[in-house]
Amino acid sequence: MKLGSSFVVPAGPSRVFAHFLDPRSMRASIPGCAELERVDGAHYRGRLENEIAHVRFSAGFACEITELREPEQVRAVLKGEDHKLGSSIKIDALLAVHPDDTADGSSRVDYSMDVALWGKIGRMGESIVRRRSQEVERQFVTLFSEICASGPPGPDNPALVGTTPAPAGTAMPAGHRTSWWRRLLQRLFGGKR
Amino acid sequence: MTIEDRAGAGVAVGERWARVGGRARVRGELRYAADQPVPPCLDVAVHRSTRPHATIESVDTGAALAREGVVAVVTGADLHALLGERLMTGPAFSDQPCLAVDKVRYVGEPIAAVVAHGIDAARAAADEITVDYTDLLAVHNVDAAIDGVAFVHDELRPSAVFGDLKHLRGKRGTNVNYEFNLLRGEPDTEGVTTVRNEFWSPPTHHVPIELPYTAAWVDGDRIELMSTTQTPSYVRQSIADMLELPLNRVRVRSAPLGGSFGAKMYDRLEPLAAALAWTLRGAVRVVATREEAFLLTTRHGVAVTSSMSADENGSIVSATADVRYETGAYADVGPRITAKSGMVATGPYRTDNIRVRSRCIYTNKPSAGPFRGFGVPQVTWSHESLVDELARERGEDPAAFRRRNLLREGELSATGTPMHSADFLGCLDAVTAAVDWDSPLRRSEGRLLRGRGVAVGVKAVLTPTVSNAVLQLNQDGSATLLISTVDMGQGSDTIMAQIAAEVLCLGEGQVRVVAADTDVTPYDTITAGSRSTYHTGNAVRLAAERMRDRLVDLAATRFGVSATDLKLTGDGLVSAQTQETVSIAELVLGHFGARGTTLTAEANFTTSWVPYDHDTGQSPKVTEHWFAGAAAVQLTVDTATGRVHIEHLAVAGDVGRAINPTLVEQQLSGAAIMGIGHALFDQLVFDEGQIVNGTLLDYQLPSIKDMPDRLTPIIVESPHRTGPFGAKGVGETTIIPLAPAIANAVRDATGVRITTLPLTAERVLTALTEASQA
Amino acid sequence: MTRDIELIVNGVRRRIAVGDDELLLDVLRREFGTTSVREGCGVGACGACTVLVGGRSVSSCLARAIRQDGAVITTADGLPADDDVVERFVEAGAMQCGYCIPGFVLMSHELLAENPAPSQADIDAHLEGNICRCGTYQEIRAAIAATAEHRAVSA
Amino acid sequence: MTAPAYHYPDTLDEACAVLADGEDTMVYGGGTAIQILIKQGVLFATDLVDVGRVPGLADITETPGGLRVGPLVTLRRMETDPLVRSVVPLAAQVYGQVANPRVRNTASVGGNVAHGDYRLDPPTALLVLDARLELTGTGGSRTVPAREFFVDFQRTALEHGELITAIDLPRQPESAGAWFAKLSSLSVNDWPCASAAALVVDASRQRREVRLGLGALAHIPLFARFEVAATASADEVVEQAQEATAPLIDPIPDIRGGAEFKRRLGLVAVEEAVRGSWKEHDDDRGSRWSWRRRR
Repeated sequence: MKLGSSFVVPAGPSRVFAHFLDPRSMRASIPGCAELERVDGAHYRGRLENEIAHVRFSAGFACEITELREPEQVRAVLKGEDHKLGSSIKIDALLAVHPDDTADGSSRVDYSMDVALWGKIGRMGESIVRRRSQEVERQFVTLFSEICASGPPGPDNPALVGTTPAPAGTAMPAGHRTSWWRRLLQRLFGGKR
Repeated sequence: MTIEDRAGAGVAVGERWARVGGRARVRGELRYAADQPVPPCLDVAVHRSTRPHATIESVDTGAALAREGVVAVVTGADLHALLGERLMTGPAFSDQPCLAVDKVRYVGEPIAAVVAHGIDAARAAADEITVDYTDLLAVHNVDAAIDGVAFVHDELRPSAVFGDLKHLRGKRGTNVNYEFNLLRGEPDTEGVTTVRNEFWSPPTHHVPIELPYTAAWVDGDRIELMSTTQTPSYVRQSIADMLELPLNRVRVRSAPLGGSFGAKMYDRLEPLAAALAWTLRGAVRVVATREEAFLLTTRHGVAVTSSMSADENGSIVSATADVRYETGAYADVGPRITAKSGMVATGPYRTDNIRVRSRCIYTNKPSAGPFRGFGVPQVTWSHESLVDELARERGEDPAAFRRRNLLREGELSATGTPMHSADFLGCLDAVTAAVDWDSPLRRSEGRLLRGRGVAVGVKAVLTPTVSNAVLQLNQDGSATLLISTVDMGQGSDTIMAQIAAEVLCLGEGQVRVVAADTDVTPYDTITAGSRSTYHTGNAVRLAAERMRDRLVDLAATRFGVSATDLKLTGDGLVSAQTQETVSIAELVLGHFGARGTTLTAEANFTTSWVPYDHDTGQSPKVTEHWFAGAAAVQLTVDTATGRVHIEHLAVAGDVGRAINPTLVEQQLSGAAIMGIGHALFDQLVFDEGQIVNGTLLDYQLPSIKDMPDRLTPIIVESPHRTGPFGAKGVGETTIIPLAPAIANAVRDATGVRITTLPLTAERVLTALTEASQA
Repeated sequence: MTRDIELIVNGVRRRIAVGDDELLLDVLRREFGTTSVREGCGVGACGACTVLVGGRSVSSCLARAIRQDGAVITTADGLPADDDVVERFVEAGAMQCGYCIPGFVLMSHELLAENPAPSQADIDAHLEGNICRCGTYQEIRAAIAATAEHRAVSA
Repeated sequence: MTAPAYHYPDTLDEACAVLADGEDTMVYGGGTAIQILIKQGVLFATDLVDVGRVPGLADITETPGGLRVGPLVTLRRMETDPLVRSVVPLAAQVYGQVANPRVRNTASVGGNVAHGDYRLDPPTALLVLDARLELTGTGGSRTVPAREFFVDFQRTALEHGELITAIDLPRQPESAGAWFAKLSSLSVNDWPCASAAALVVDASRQRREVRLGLGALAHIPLFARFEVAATASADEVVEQAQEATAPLIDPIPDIRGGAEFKRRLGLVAVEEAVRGSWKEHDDDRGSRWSWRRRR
């Protein structure tokens, strides 16, 4: 399954690029990324949690940066396995940032992902998985833009203050779990709703 | 000897006898394998790979073993330690372990088996197994496989079954496990009109509604299996090899199958069940769920790059085909399919200049194996689309063009083997007449466009093979037939009974066929490839003839006349000289002086071939006989939705002689309906090696609503000189030309040529849009 | 957890213990030996596990046994020896491998009970969820039409 | 994976209490969808609350405004019950199109909508008929219009601890024209690739309201309505209907087709539904059984 798009963030390319490599920024941007830490220069590890329809997916993963073209492009391969669900995931992701021509001080982020899901979760229905992926994409764009806009990586970035890992998605019957939209709004605006 | 001379005196052949066990089938009282009594069994669940291609670093079975009800957890490494390389099975290549040993080669490959009390306990424990992998680059399609981006197997491992594959042993650095080449004349010759294209048939699944099942248990020093298999004789040999047992210590039984279509043959669940039962010295039962059944075997996805050229007279002067069979992670019988289909990849046409290259290619997907048609429908998709386009390029009627170029009796096929009992013209004429081919057509009606299409198909029967029959005539005049042919809905129990009854002048219901049991029924190569009527049928005929001769001898002694004076009739044996008659019952009673006695006769029927030349594929006898069929269709295409609706489908097969016309018509119709699915919507969809539509909620099968408005099966009979009463098989004949007949009709209706199957509404609508924009 | 329920299967009333999550399919095969009820897909899409519960067709592979307390269940192997639908199926040769046919027989009973003179479209609409992989659909249609005709004549 | 606890309460209060108590509770109605997820080994629920014994949930009653349908009423009963056929013929028609008769015998009206599947047929009818759903929890009941019930992908207005206790279906006006178009893209009996229900009702003496409910064409069932002159031609109404629905259509690509194909098919479904309902309003005024004849 291929996903990809581009979006504009209100921050310069160098700051955006710094966020790409910062585990704290990425953890806060990737929906369902419950843990993320850097092991060494090119390796990260963490945990992805997600709910697709009635199914909960929780996968420990390892991520390797396979290509780094500072300060514009990073390619990473993420591999994770949910033993309980008998499923694994592989994401080959390319993130690139370029100065945006339309507005000063902003950048355009291009991303493309090749997502493979294997095992029980991979056969539960392509449309369901695709739809969930679309949601994850949209959330990522919103969250990452917000974080880039709020400042450089690090504990002082207001968008990163108080971020706690939370599983993405919703369960059925719906509603008993705070919707991702609400959680997103809470995260962005400090629980104003 | 003419066919008439050898015809029996009876009134069985050609009769529409009721299918054996018909009422029991309707009421659900027929016992399939899973309904057969077996010793109390432990249940087996497997833990499956979540990677398409990876090295297995370690398997943690601790948590699974600790669960209640679990008796054992067995890994591929455990079995390899016990059985060594004998763990590797497969009909063409010994490349497949029943549990992955050092690496996994497709998503869903079994890695470890849990043996437990109850299937729920087994499944729950299988979920607890964890595997540590190191990923390898995966090969997801034939092009990547040919490029060799990664190798699915380190080296090729041909099995002992086919001697001609020996030279491939140990070959490294390739995903191509077999290549068949055919060369005739100067294939680069071009006429005045040439067409070429790329064709794709996707992988599909057989989906017999009965799920695969194997029970295996140890009885003293023997192992016994009850299994859903079309190939009990093969399985016995395979298990004997794996466990290093003499054949008489392996017993394999089958039962009537709830459909198969090629899904239940060679090594499926049997090696795992047998290995577990043998190593645990117990009884186990392995049942595949529907989702697991999708992983056991598939039909090959096939890419064909092909061309065809005609001269100014409209004769086909050359044809070429480059065929790539995607065989998945394990070769199974792929190399045989590659060769057998390669032989006919350019069609049943009189062509002097031919080149075919047909390759069998490993990828990281579930293994592909035999499927009704044995790879031929996929190449027919190419040649019947091409020949249609060639006719249209010439501005000629596609049926007339085929008619002129089709091979006649005695002419040489592409392989150099002459045609016999393959009445392509008869089939073509029958189907075109059925759909009123030449009548005017209302081509446009609202959103609908209407068109007609036709296609023919050719296939060679599996050769060489071996069949045996043992016929036991009971003193009361009833007969018991011992053969290893498996009735899976094709009706072999009925057909074989009719053949024996014809010779012995017995009536309906008087010959009973015993279900395959390797302790009892004699060797038979396989029940597959439409071979049983001809091959096993001939063994049955010969056994019955021997029995008849025996009866004649007994009667001659009884009446004191010469054997030539006697004739077997429905009333018994009649002496022309003395006008005396004795019934079979009296005769046998008189001979043995006891009731309930039996006379036994047996026969073997073995076919032979001349192996094809390695470089040219030529052979004076590459096959025992040919199958010929045709399909014609009238359909509409909805230009708003892209949906194809079939108004009339006519299919014909040259069956030599229909032993039972009702059963033959059902095979012709049934194969056609399956073919409709392949033409319009039936396919396995993969994403990075993962099947994404592997349940019947998503996988598409023809339902009653997909039936054509009219379906006409037509029997064509051009008797085979050595067939039993002239008969040949029929199971695959009409699936072969089905998809191209439909695509040719879509072409006729819309002007658009689609070369990728299936012709889904989306594919048709997209093609229509592109054509209108172009 | 196990509970006791009562089932009346093909006229035989029995009290049996079933687990909470046990399927009617498994209970029928185990407790009542109804070989005509078979798993084909496990998701209600093929019809091989069809039974009639109170005259209505049900996919026994999706039905929890515990919910059927007191149910009157008919399976194809429990139909009367002279069942007319069975007769017409046999006469029409409406069977090949036969694995799916019991499901079609029960669906036909349900259809004809509701609609004594079904058109071909009615037949198709009622049977669309039953798969015969051998492709015996023409014969099945003929068998149902013949049953309807016979019933009309003898009524 | 541990099997969820199975509860079999005898009263509605008891059911609500169990639903509210558990961490991941699900109502077990007809059970078809839940059993499939269990079979695939992907259902995560701590508790299943089977409401089969709760009295009163399987009734259909005529009300002054139309029908009140209990959540455990089967889809098959909606298709065949004479009351449903006479009061809301469109609903009867649409319920009769779901899956196959066997599934319809088991699947329930409540579970069908609670599942929130974007492809299901019945929501298209519920939307155009302006159905209302009664949702009940430990704190009491509330009513949510069907048009607000489908919140997001497989997510509905149901809150934790709530279950559907009734669906109120307003009477379909005698003069209304109704039509349901269902298009599959693979085998004929496959899931819909695009579906549309249309209801044409009199808005005033000179104007009519066209209501459209769409299935399988976005992550949730879609609803649109507009008014047209009673004298408009069918072509004009089709054009307006397609203009009204095109911006809403946002299909999920899958094995049944890409987004572009589904969009096109969706507009065909809209056209068929609009033509059918417009014509029925003109021709077949008051003929409640007309859809039967068309089958």
